[in-house]
Amino acid sequence: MNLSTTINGVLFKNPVVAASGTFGFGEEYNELYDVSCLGGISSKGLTWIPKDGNEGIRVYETASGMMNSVGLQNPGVRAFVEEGAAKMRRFNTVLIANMGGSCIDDYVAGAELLSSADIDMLELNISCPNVKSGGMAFGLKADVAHEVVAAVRAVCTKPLIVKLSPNAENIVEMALACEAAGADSLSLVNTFQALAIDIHQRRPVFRNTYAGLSGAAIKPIALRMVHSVCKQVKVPVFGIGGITTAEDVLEFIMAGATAVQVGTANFSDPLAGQRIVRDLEALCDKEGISSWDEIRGCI
Amino acid sequence: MNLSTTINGVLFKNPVVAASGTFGFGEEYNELYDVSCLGGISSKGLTWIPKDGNEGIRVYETASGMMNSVGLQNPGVRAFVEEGAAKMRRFNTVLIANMGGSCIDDYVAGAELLSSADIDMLELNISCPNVKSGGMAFGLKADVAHEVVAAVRAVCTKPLIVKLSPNAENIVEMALACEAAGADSLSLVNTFQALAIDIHQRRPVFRNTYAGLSGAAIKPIALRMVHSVCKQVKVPVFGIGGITTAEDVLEFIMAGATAVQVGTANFSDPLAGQRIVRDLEALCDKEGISSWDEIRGCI
Amino acid sequence: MTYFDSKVISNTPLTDEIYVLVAERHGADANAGQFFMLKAWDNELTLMRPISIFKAEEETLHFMYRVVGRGTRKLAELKAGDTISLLGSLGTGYPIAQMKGRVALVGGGLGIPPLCQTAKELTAHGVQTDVYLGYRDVLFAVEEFEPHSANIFVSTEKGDEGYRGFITDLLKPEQYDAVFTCGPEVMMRKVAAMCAAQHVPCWCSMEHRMACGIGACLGCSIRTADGMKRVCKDGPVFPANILFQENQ
Amino acid sequence: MTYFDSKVISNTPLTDEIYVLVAERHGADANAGQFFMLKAWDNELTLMRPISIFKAEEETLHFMYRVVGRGTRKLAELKAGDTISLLGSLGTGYPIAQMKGRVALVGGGLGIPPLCQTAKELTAHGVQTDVYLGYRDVLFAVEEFEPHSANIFVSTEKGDEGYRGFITDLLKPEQYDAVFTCGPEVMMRKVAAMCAAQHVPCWCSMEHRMACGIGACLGCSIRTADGMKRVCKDGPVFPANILFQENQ
Ligand SMILES: Cc1cc2nc3c(=O)[nH]c(=O)nc-3n(C[C@H](O)[C@H](O)[C@H](O)COP(=O)(O)OP(=O)(O)OC[C@H]3O[C@@H](n4cnc5c(N)ncnc54)[C@H](O)[C@@H]3O)c2cc1C
Ligand SMILES: Cc1cc2nc3c(=O)[nH]c(=O)nc-3n(C[C@H](O)[C@H](O)[C@H](O)COP(=O)(O)OP(=O)(O)OC[C@H]3O[C@@H](n4cnc5c(N)ncnc54)[C@H](O)[C@@H]3O)c2cc1C
Ligand SMILES: Cc1cc2nc3c(=O)[nH]c(=O)nc-3n(C[C@H](O)[C@H](O)[C@H](O)COP(=O)(O)O)c2cc1C
Ligand SMILES: Cc1cc2nc3c(=O)[nH]c(=O)nc-3n(C[C@H](O)[C@H](O)[C@H](O)COP(=O)(O)O)c2cc1C
Ligand code: FES
Ligand code: FES
Repeated sequence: MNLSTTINGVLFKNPVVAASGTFGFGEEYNELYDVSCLGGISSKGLTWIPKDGNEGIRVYETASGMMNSVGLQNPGVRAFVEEGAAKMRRFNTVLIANMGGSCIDDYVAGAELLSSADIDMLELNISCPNVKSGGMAFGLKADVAHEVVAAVRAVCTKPLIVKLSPNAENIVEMALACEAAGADSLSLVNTFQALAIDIHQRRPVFRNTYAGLSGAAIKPIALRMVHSVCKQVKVPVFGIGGITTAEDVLEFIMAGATAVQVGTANFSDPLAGQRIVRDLEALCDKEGISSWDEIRGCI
Repeated sequence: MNLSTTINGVLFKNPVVAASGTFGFGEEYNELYDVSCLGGISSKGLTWIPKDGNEGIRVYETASGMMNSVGLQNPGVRAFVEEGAAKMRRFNTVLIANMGGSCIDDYVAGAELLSSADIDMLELNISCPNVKSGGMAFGLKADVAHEVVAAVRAVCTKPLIVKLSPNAENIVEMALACEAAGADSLSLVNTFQALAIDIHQRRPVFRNTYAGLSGAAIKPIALRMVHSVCKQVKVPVFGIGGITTAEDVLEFIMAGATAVQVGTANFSDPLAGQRIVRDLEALCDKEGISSWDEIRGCI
Repeated sequence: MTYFDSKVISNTPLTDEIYVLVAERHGADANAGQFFMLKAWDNELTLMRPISIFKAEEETLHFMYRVVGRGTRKLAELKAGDTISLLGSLGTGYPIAQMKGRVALVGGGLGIPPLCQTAKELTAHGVQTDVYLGYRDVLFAVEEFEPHSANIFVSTEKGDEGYRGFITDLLKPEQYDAVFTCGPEVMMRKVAAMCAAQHVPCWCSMEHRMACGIGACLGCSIRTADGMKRVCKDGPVFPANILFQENQ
Repeated sequence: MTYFDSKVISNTPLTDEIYVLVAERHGADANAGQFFMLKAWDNELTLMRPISIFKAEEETLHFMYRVVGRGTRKLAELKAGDTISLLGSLGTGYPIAQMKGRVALVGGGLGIPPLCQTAKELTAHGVQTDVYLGYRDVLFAVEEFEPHSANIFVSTEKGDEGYRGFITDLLKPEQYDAVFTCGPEVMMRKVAAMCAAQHVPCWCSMEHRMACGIGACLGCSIRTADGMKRVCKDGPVFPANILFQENQ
């Protein structure tokens, strides 16, 4: 079967995209396998102002998952546009620039600059704390999300993916608000806010107390969220959360996703991206699937 | 160290309680070990009208967790009051009657009858779908929860625990609303709404499409929710979610819980309750903890 | 019922995917048609796995299982000397004590192993036991029935060995005082219907996903004519007349 | 850097909790101070575990590790013939090529094993190598250094063997052209401070929790005088003068 799929006019050779923050800008994993075999790569999250990220422990293993508090360490949008994008372009795959931010002005400035860059899509990560409204994340309340998405939409000339947080108060309302504000597609989920405690030290493992949970542990919840969002929105959806195997990819597509992103699995198996793409082809044959349309959203 | 703890005037010999729905009424596990070693037992969820529960697959394994859709199969409050409670009373431990419902009248009727029974506490599970408001669970919106808790409070003469759903739009607001409505204590979390798909059959594994995720996979999220709730409420909290070891118990207590409940771990290790109690004693010694007050909510 | 760590004595492949695991019994109960929950991992899997008693010897328990997923794959990796956790014996088995005369055992696929212990107990109880074993293609365990059976009938779907077709084609329920069956639900439904037509009592062994295995979680409940029943505790063996609506 | 399945050749306990794992090399690169990510499970654990190169032989890689948690406990269960997945070699090791004259290696605890390969490469490069090994109580691996060291100094905290006290008590940085250190951070800080005082260049090998191990996730970044650095890629070995603020 032809694994390709089109989202917002962009052709993906297959629906398997490397998730933001887990794959850098593709360079390191390209030393292990040809990352051009992937459907796409979502870049490390970029912010308008370069960031050093968080102090202390940044990654921590949990049952079938992990927590991270990298804190968006990145060289900034400008450095990416000047250097990073061209390097990523060497890979024959869809380039998605992932962008975070902590105030609307920065999001808008970043989106404007990225619109001029040689990228295929912009993925707006609205899970970050909104410094101007007391650290409450944009990604929790639908009206706040609507505002930032609309502002970015106004300046963004690339197809705009909005990446949703599973911590949103109501994921479906959130999705509808982003769609209404002009998102061309949605991706979900980002990490779940979680806590780990070092009982010997009697303090949180992470400096910021809370950190983001990802990996196979969250898959069943992520799949439910993707399903309920896909039932309500018209825009295409990238399913994300604990995807580790080709079987997982089919689950997300049957739940309504058009493509998926693979994050934590890259750490458990450095060849995960390549393996999932290969297995997917064989699995579709085995399951007698002849086109994505046949199964997308079938449940 | 003395492991005992008091909640709402009820003395628990230790903070380890068997979680509702995973331990029946204690009888079966009592064939494996003396369940009187536990701090308490929360009964299978009772409803005013006896229920047969859901059809089809009811339990399904996931990465470090499981999903269930038992659907509150139970003999009804009346049968419990007439027979079950006396049987449970043979165990020398705190008896908690867990009650679910799908409309306020049933909750109130159940609470009234249970108030007359020989139980120590009533645990109100507000995660069930509210049939009168279109199946939307009482446990999602704080104002709906306030209404049901206040109604039950008015008739309930036992200490009232309100059990929160992690699917609540805002777990802290939910907790505050329940506290304001008269909850004597809170327990959290119940299961996370989740989805699994049988890709061969191209349909959901569960008849009701969604089912509840529990087990070690959810622990980091549950711990975060317990922590943020404990920072805001004054009533004591039972921490629940993926607790498998004595170390996990300490994490929840350091996050602010006064006691904990153990669910899915009973399935992975049928002696889990007994083991955790034993290990907890040794662990507190090892960590130099001399009273629960010393560590409760220390982070 | 006890929960104990047991040493693996052997774990032998019978075919590509079917293994026999022998483990120390430690004095555990074990009756025909009952099962154990098995665990051969720490935290890798959440739930224990239900496997029927294939044979209960003085000092050992024998389990025959097919590798179908992660849990049974882990079981297949066990070596002599390894430790396995066993919870059991569990559930309600076949009603051996109330049997007399002639009983037919009808097994299909991995429904066959539990009938071995059943044949043994029936024979010991003085009941003449005929065994009907339906296979897809490769036979297994037939010789295990020889000491405990008056007659053994075998079928394969394409006739590779024994009768070609379904084992139910060979069964004449009217020749028996009772029929015990274990195997795929379609087969058991067929057997139950044939027995019902001849007014021969029939017992079936049901499968359902399980969490606790001891009757506490209601994860394995099924609807019967006699109300909701727990496969792990009230079953896995049930009288056919409460099971399949078409025969009620 | 490659990711490959390798056969375990041996896995031998040296002490109660310290093991040496020998696995096939499959032509992988391996330089002093570099490490591999190891995986000896399917899905049981999420992350691979970073372990330094203890010795790189023609056909084999040797890792020395202490059992401290679930991952290393799984490693300890490996037997000859088992398969392990290896990702490496990873990171930036010690700057062997630019060394000359005399170099001191100062190791503490499980910081000692990587210095073995380092001593070997330095000696092969014609550098005189003195080795300072600090132990808590039980010695291990000392004999491994003999072929590759001019002098070996040993200490234990309570004097069970060798000098009684900290290994840093024995070090005189001014005798060396450079000092390489690996071990607990307090020890490395001390070594770095002593070197800074004598203007002797010093390199330290850092530890940090890792997810990808290859530089992609920024999970192991640390703040240095030279900006944020990835321990897994830019390190684990860094010049001491960018690491510890007190010496900058
Ligand atoms: C009472 C009883 C007795 C059984 N006796 C035998 C036996 O003697 N020999 C044998 O080969 N098999 C037997 N089975 C089936 C056996 O339990 C499953 O094949 C096994 O649990 C599959 O586990 P897995 O991890 O390999 O498969 P997976 O599909 O990965 O298992 C995932 C989950 O589904 C459950 N599951 C999957 N298939 C079944 C099934 N058919 N029945 C119940 N739960 C299932 C597992 O227990 C596990 O919780 C019996 C089942 C029951 C209920
Ligand atoms: C570059 C590098 C080289 C190392 N070389 C060696 C060596 O040669 N021999 C040796 O015994 N140990 C070495 N370590 C430490 C070793 O990685 C940890 O002891 C090991 O990961 C612990 O895993 P666990 O599952 O047993 O412990 P757990 O505490 O259960 O591990 C939980 C998580 O924390 C991480 N973690 C725990 N301790 C450490 C640590 N000290 N450093 C980094 N991550 C940690 C684990 O990798 C895992 O992700 C090295 C660490 C690094 C970063
Ligand atoms: C170490 C790490 C860093 C991440 N950084 C980002 C980021 O910069 N921007 C973003 O949108 N998501 C980020 N994520 C979230 C992932 O892209 C993904 O949404 C999440 O991990 C769930 O998918 P998974 O379970 O497959 O990992 C990060 C995740 C991890 C584990
Ligand atoms: C099989 C099963 C049945 C459950 N039934 C109930 C119930 O009747 N009432 C209730 O309040 N919670 C019920 N729960 C939720 C548990 O009490 C607990 O809140 C949840 O499983 C999280 O804890 P755990 O991760 O330790 O299992 C059930 C959970 C499981 C797994
Ligand atoms: S599996 Fe728990 S009641 Fe049967
Ligand atoms: S561990 Fe991922 S960058 Fe170092």
